[in-house]
Amino acid sequence: MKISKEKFGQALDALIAEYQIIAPVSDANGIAFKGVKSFSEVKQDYLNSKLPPKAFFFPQHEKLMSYKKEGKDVTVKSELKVENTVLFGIRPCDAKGMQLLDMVFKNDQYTDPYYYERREKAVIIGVACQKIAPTCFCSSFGISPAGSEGSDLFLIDLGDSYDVEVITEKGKALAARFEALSELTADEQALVEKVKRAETTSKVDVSTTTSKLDKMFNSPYWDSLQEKCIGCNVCSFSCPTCHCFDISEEVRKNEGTRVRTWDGCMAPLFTLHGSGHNPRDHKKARWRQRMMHKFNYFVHNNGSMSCVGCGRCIKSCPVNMDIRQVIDGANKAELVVE
Amino acid sequence: MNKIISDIRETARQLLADGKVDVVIGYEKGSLPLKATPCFVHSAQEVDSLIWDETCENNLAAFVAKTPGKKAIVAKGCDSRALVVLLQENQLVRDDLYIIGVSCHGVIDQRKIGAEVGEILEASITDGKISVKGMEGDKEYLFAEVKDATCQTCRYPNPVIEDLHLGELIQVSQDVAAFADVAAMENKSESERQEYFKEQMSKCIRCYACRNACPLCYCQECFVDCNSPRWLTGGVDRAENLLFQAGRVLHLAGRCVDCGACSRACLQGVDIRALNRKMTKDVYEMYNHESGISEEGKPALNVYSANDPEEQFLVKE
Amino acid sequence: MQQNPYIPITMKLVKNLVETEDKLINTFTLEFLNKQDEENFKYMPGQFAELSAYGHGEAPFGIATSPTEPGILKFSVAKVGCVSNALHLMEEGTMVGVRGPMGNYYPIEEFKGKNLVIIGGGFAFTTLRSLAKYMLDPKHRGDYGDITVIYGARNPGLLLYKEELAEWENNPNINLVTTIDRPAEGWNKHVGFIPSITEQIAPSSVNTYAVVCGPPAMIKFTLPVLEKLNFPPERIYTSLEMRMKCGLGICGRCNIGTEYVCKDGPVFSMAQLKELPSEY
Amino acid sequence: MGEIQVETENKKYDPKIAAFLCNWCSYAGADLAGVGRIQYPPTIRTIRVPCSGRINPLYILKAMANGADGVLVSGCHPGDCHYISGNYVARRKFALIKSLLTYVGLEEDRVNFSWVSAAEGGRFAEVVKGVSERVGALGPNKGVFKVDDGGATDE
Repeated sequence: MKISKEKFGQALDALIAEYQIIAPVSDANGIAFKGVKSFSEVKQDYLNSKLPPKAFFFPQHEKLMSYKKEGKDVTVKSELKVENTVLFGIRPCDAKGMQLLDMVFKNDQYTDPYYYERREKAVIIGVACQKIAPTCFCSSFGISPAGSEGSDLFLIDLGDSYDVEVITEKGKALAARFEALSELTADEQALVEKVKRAETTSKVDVSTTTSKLDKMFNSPYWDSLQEKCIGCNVCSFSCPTCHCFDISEEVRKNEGTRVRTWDGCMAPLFTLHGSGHNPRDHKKARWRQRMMHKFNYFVHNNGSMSCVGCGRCIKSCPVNMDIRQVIDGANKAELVVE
Repeated sequence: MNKIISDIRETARQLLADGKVDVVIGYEKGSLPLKATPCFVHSAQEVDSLIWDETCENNLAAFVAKTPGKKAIVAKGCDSRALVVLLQENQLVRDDLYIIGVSCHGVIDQRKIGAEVGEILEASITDGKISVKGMEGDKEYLFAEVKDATCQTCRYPNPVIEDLHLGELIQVSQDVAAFADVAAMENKSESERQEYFKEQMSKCIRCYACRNACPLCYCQECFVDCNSPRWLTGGVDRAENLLFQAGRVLHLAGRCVDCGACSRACLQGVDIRALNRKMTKDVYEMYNHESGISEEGKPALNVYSANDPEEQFLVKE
Repeated sequence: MQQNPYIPITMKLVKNLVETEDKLINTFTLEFLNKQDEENFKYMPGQFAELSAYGHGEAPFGIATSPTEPGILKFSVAKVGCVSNALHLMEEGTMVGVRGPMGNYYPIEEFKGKNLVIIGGGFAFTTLRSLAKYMLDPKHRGDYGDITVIYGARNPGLLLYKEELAEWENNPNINLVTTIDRPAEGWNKHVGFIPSITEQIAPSSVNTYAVVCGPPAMIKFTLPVLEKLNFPPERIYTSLEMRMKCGLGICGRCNIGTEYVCKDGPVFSMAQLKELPSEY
Repeated sequence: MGEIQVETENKKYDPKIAAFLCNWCSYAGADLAGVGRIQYPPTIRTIRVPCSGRINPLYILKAMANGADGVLVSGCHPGDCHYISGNYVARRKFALIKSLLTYVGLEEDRVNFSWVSAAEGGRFAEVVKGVSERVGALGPNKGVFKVDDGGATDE
């Protein structure tokens, strides 16, 4: 089924009263997901945002609770705030990334209410990639540039209209509010088929990576790998699946808030004990953790790799650490016989 | 250019084969077009990966102290200035360091190219011309058009300290108004400047790539990581971002060698250099000091004169 | 556990006791404010909780009390960072936040019908006290065989829970061995490091589990001794420490390989640890 | 510190000013102002530092982040430093701090530096008066550095 962009825009605009609408817009700094007031602000022709849309469920800086001290007493209040949200224009890699984050924020014992309540009140409208960048390698992970996994509604751009595919119940409820859905023409059907067959040109073979990494904890590979890394957090911050955070307090006199902020495994302080001992006291250990977490531990714990091939870390790295090469290197690394 | 590359490789081969150094820190071809990446060569067999061209944008001095053993480093002008400051501050042992000096015409600002042609698919550099194939179109540039902003005002393209020089020296005119950009900003009104930096700071995501890419940010514990006192939260409030950037810039005042590594490392395109350049200008004008240009002397803020200017900052009373 | 696992319950600090003579370790006794909180806070020996010193932050500490001691929780905390410093300076009567209980616990079901050797060094004795206290409870004592506690510190003044130790000394239900590193005036018990004292005591490994907690060096040298005494790795348990923030297995810093110490630990058997990367 | 009274002269706003005073000169100068019952506005919150050379730029930035409307830093006159050269070294820092803060758009009068000796009680009062007036005229800290929400202070 399809809907004209004009009608779609009107339908989206009509949602403003009930939802905050997040969509890709173009600013001085490139493409960013931001709140929009009207569909006309939305950037139509874009590769992907510079920073991943995870921040709408897992903000870089968020209040968990606040407290007030009076003498020896204290009162504590939750700061959980949730809004109905429509995320429009999410690319398949990022939609899949959110599915992966879901597994983190709800584990076998706990559910993170801050993430989950936002997630539950959000509808994700995925849009198939019109163009594929040289750094895109999502096909390596079985994600396609037109993959609908993780989206509630999935659109394919047909020029003046969108092909609409309902993926989930949430998506169905939203689609019910679109009028004027019509059948695709044969040409459009062919276009949809073509878009769906698209693959990224860049691919890495990850078929053996997890089992290889099982045996690589003590590999000398990590020694050479980490040399040029400067240990900043830009790869973690620009990653749609990185989720590590820090909890700290912001205090003003007798009041304060407990906040959580993005953190990253590349920072030495991340694992530093109060005693001064640091189990990951070298960049080598931290890079190993990054790789192992994404391509080994996460697979063992959640059954999937924690990388979606969006290529953001490749583009953002100041020293051109290319995760594709890192995976490749691990695949090829010789094993030390112990 | 090719002669320099073969000379770099040959020098590296000799140094490694003779056991004079354990590692050569240089550049190799990166995985993206117009992007070189730092490269650590440990054996004479690997030297052929070393390259040298206008894409070698990282400041390798940042790696020297962190790399164990005796090392050789391929250094352009700004790298060498950073090495000088590091030596002045006793962060390096000169005897453990072999500096392979190369003169630098400047590096390419790929961001500028990317903004015009989209994601860069392919690129080649021949005779000072850069042909780029991008997702949004193809374009050919003269090198001067896409030279990084830092390099346009560079006064030290030749290494100021080196054990060996490869290639020819580069002459630059020394009479350029080197701080035109700072002066232009100074001439703006207070509110214009405020607005400009507010906008810049609101972009910062505090990934600390600028700090980590900086050859002179080597504090064991950076003030942003200190938890007692907590100078900063992990938050991304623009005022706090400015506190971070201003704190960092003040710590670099009189030390910064204006290599531009911070700005190039910034994903978000924050104009960090605008702050550093202001300090560089002030230090130059007030104390007649340029950091890292000679091994003698100390960073400007480690010394003083009884006649230092003070009128412009003291209260009127 | 509460619905929102990030919000602490409020408890009252009723006692802030200087525990050791170097004044670096205090034991805090916290009192539940109401029955509901206490009922929700069902814990077992070996679990930990995140304590909030409001205005300073939050940090994880092992629970030193046993569930058989109703109404209160005790924590023995060394003064090392922001939060522990603030706790040390706290006046009695102040309200603190508590999140928990978190993590797993010593396998007390598995221990049933078995003898137990509890080996502790320095201030790592907190959750071991909880364990000993739990098993010594008249309701549970019958479930377990012989209980031997080997506990050491650098000098007598650094031993935790001195009153309790004195009581155990004369308690026929428990065999207590205390030791200090170097001879000290007035000390007439064992002198020597834990590994050598363990070797000397040579507890039988037949039908016996060992629980070892202490500084890394102590654990490192005690394990070979236990091995020599024929304790198989699956019958040696320990409790690990890690930097933690959320305590919920989400924030990503306390993992050893696939296991999150906050959620899947802190109690591990040596057999489990042998399967994990040595990154702790 | 001495008796303090505000002169009410169309004052619109009472600013809060963090005053970092060196132990040997300016703090003693402030003391002298107090002993001499010289009046000046109650706007400053004094923080005694061993020497103006001890001032870390972050002190000034953090004071502003935590909501101070202005900052006053005062040390011994150049040449009179108890530690011989502390204030000479500080002087270079101060010049750069002032210059950078003005550059990023902080109002010029918010951050102030002065040299006040132990004998200059009257002058100390003058300085505080002047600074208070100028900061007061600027009104509340508009937030170039002020963090609206939170601000991780240790109490």
